[in-house]
Amino acid sequence: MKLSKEIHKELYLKMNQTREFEETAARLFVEGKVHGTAHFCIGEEATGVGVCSALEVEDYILQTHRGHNQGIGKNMDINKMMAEFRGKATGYCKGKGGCMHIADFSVGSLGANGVVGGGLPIATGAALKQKYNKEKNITVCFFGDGASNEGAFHESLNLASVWKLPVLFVCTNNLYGMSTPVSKSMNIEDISIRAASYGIKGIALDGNDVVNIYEETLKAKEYILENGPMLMVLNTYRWMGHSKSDAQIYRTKDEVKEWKEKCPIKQHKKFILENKIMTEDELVAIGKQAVEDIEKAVEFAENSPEPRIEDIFDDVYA
Amino acid sequence: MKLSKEIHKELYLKMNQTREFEETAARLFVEGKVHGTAHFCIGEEATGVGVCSALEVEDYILQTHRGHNQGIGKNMDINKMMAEFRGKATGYCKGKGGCMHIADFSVGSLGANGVVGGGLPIATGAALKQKYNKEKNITVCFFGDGASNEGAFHESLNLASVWKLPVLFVCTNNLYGMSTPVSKSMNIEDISIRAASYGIKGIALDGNDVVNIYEETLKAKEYILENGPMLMVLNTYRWMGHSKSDAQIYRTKDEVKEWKEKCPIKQHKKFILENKIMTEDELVAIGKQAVEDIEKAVEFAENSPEPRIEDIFDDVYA
Amino acid sequence: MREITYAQAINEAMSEEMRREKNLIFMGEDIGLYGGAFGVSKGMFEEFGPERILDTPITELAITGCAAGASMTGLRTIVEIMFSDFMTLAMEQLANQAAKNRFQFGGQGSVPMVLRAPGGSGTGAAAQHSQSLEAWVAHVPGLKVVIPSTPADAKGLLKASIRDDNPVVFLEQKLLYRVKGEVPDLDEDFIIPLGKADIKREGKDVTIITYGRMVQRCIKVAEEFAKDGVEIEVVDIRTLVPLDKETLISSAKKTGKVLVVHEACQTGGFGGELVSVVVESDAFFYLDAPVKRLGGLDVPIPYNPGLEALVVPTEEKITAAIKDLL
Amino acid sequence: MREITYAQAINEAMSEEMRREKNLIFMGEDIGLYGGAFGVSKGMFEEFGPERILDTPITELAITGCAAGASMTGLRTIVEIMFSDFMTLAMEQLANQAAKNRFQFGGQGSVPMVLRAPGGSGTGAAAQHSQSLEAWVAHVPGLKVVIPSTPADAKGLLKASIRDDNPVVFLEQKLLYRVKGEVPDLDEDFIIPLGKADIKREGKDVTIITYGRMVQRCIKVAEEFAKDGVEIEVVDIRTLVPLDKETLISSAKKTGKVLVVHEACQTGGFGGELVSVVVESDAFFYLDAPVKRLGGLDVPIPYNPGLEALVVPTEEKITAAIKDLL
Ligand SMILES: Cc1ncc(C[n+]2csc(CCOP(=O)(O)OP(=O)(O)O)c2C)c(N)n1
Ligand SMILES: Cc1ncc(C[n+]2csc(CCOP(=O)(O)OP(=O)(O)O)c2C)c(N)n1
Ligand SMILES: [Mg+2]
Ligand SMILES: [Mg+2]
Repeated sequence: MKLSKEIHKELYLKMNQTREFEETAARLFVEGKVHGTAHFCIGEEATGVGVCSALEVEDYILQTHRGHNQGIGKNMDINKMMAEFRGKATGYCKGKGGCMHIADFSVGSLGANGVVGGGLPIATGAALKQKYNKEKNITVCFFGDGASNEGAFHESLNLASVWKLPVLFVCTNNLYGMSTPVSKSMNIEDISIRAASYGIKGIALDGNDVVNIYEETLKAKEYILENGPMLMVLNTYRWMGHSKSDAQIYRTKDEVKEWKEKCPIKQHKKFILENKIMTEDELVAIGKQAVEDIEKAVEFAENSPEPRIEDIFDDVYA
Repeated sequence: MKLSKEIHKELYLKMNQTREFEETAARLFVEGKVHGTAHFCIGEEATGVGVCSALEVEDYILQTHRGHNQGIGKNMDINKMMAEFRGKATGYCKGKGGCMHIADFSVGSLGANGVVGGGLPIATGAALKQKYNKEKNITVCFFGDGASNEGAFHESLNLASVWKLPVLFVCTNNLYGMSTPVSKSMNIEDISIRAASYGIKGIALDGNDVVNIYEETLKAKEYILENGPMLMVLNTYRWMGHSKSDAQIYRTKDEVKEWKEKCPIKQHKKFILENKIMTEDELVAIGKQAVEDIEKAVEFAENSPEPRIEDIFDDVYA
Repeated sequence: MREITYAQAINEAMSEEMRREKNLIFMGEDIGLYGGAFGVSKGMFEEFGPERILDTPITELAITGCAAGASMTGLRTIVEIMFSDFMTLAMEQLANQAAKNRFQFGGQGSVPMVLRAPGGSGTGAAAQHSQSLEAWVAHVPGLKVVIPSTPADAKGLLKASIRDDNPVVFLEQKLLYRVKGEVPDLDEDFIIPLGKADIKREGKDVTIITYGRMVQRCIKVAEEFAKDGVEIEVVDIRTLVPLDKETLISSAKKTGKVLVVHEACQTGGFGGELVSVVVESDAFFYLDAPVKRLGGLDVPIPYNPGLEALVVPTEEKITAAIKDLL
Repeated sequence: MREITYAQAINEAMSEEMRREKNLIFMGEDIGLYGGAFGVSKGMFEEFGPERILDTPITELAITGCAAGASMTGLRTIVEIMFSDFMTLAMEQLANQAAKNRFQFGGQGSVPMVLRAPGGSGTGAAAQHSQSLEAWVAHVPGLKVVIPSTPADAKGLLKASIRDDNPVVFLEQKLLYRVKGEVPDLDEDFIIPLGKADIKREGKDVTIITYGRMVQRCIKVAEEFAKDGVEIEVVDIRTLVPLDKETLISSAKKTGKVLVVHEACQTGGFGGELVSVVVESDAFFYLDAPVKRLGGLDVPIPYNPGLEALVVPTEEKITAAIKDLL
């Protein structure tokens, strides 16, 4: 498979937007402009961006609490994302959800989830609807290594398998669930072997190789529409702490440094240059665009109104 | 391994007691002496009897809703079992639990469970206590094929594995969860492969071969005390309906007939006679004893008082 | 009018709605060929086939979330939880996801699903198969909660629940499944809107506010009192959320004496809400006796049939409570 | 007396009990080296080691059941659920198993476990991390339920909970973790028995019955009213189950005016129970105004800090409610 220049551009831009979005978000915390918490995916950009860019609007995704890459990958509006992060009325959820609940049904995102593993059962339902309507689309469910120990993982993969539902289960294994290393939360090394319990296919990929993730997602979609669900494990690493407040005493600086060398953006850049897909200048321009996009989003959010308490009962019931 | 005559006697007696107990219980329903429901394990006697007879008092078991074989296997008092089934004050649970909640802490039964998969998490806790106290005993958790699709299965096996807890997970695969055949509730044929998801050992055995089950349990206990948890799948079949009221339209009479031929009691008898461990007469005598034991239990229960409403608040709190 | 059972009424409601709405599906454990643990869905698999009547593995969390996901994306779903006690396994998807999704996503999407589950004691199934957990779900904004007491209510309210665009928890009463009652003819599109209490018996001396299987019991007691000239009004709230406060309050004002009855354990039960609604309102000034609650004893449901019958409000206890009020 | 935070008080209670009882263990997600999501268990891993302080996978159902199983067989356990919202995943083991085992087994064994979980809003964590679910657990016979409002109460009540032979749900208040208060010296074996309400402020004109983080807020309002000569009594129930009815009732009799305040959504909240306890008693005859409830709005907790602050009882709303009563 050889990806077009357009695709590379898209992937590179989205990864840069994601990183810029999060670095900016982190700064906004420091500036005291946001309350609550956030979970950053810096270092993991290739996972959500690679998978979601390979999807169509009609494919659904279920995002995690660490899902800015997933949302940007699925073409969510960055202004509305930032506004939601700031709790503004113009945000995706009118300021009611915050960054743990960002969703955009219009691009196929059925929402980020604050509950570890919370999206898994929902994904089976979205896929059931696709199957019921004989759509040629799939549902992609993101979740972490930690989530794969929840009962919801087991029940959802089993149900999807029994009903042959078109779900791609994507486990972003970043080696930790909060402070708990995978080695202490499960007794296996390759999470993809769990697929066997459900009689479905499981694969494990380098989670920092956006090109390969993109390609494998295209293949997975085809496979799934034919054969039913599949488990894709993306091995990656989170550079920042688990959430805003995390002293990270559970891992070494060396480990973090090692993984920073495997930076997915840097890797993609190298690939692009080596294969002469774009020039250094072109890439710099994309990087700049990402920065501008986020600046605009910050401004949009800053100038947006707060939600009003008078509207609080809206949306409790349809 | 060659089992002693005593052991064979015990196994044969307990299987006969179980069958007699249940056939009698079924009759008591017809006679209107019991309200509620019951789940019979006729055809599956070898599972609970084989496993539990290989255990010591200090080994714990968690029983299922279909667990008369497990209780009798663990040397529960048949009088108190029958009295509980009749809801009498002399029953194991003073008539408060009924046959879905029979328990005898004094022989190591931590109780039958009305919730499918409900015993699994509890088993990890009992085993944790054993490990904490450096006991040389294990906890055996019974559950069905259907239960292995519950989140509790996944979470409990994973936890037990991570903590290397001394648990033997025993799945009695009787091919159906209520009306739902295994083929429709999971996409695998051998449930024991699910052990791999937790990095633990899994084995599948003929669930109607009481001798082999007994022997394998002894081995499993040794293995577990050394290496941590293990999954043992016992493939068997339930002859009766799921519970009292079941028209059994989901399976064929031929299938039932086929399995009746594999009757665990008949098989054991054949083994005993072929290996000249006991004579036909001896076996008949054991069968008679089983009948008498149950008759006595019926009488005991019949003559026992009902619990009094005045005592209802006892046991809500310790 | 023809008489059918409560179970049949539920079956009819589901079947009729499935006929008119092709996007409606129904899932649960053993609901297909087997017809459901209580036989409620008998015949539906044959009529609607395996694509719309989905037998599931034993996996309450997943099927509840599956229903929510399908409903969020365009289907309408009914999910049956075999005993309401097993909602305990599904509360995450029900309370955190189905109930909150619309709000937390700022109004994007809705979750038109009905979670049906039978509750209550009296079948000898003991502590883990006999609970009445309506108070839990009534405390979760985003959910609606219905408990019908007659076949007609079951049918009309279930049809309304299925057409509702929100997640509705529809709690059936095991002991009513075989009870018969008058239900409008099949060709009528018989709907009872959610949020309307029903005065099942008019009276002027005392108000009983109740729901579910206690309704008939209260009516029976009321009829006994009527012989002595005491006219008890029996108000069946039918839907706990939304609650028809007006009807409760105006009945309380009329009679000045209120007894709240439910099967669920009294402490923390929905009775507290009902009492509060009355005493917080101006009905307070019309009350000439303390409002009384009569709930189940605060114990798990025991197996023994004699005990089991006595831990919930009996006719005797209801009678005594009314006498206290008079 | 020395002052420590609510979080430290909880840490001290656990640590002291672990020192005196070798059979006590503590498990939860990230409670070890990390010290817990809210830092409550900082230092405990270092002191008690990995055999007694058990970091678990993310698996709420299993760890709740694991604690129950260990407690049934001879250990005593504390299990931390990182946010009380995730009790939704554990309700089966908590309500069907831990709460009912003793009863359904006819008194065999007991389940001395404490499930600790922080509840409440105010941290900007939105709908799935901010609930107040005490009403659910208070409705389950077999469980005890505690919600402390001060560091001293947290310490004394947690020690009592750990020594209790029953499953106790100990609901902490996120927003109180960093709040300081006086707590008796370390060498005192400071225990507050479960089931005793505490009059946090005496008064004769109005009674506020409340608990958790609303206690301080109510006291503040009371102090404002005191400036105008209105003396409000603030009763902190502290334990929902068992409930100290006597103290509530006698305060209501004394003042004749009652306001119930809690953060949880009003509908179906524990406030209904509190109102009922008062109006069912002879305090009814002493009331000169309808009992009022002030709970949270019936909405999921919104993310925006402005909205979030306004969906729970504010000082303004409490003040207005008191004025209504006067
Ligand atoms: C059911 C549940 N339990 C615990 C938490 C608290 N929590 C939030 S994120 C997290 C770690 C999740 O680990 P993983 O699934 O690997 O995702 P990651 O954060 O590494 O992306 C935890 C424990 C939660 N949100 N939901
Ligand atoms: C959580 C839960 N869901 C559903 C039920 C109803 N139920 C009781 S037994 C049973 C079938 C269980 O199947 P399996 O685990 O294979 O055990 P078996 O009955 O075949 O011995 C079902 C669905 C239940 N008791 N608990
Ligand atoms: Mg992770
Ligand atoms: Mg089975």
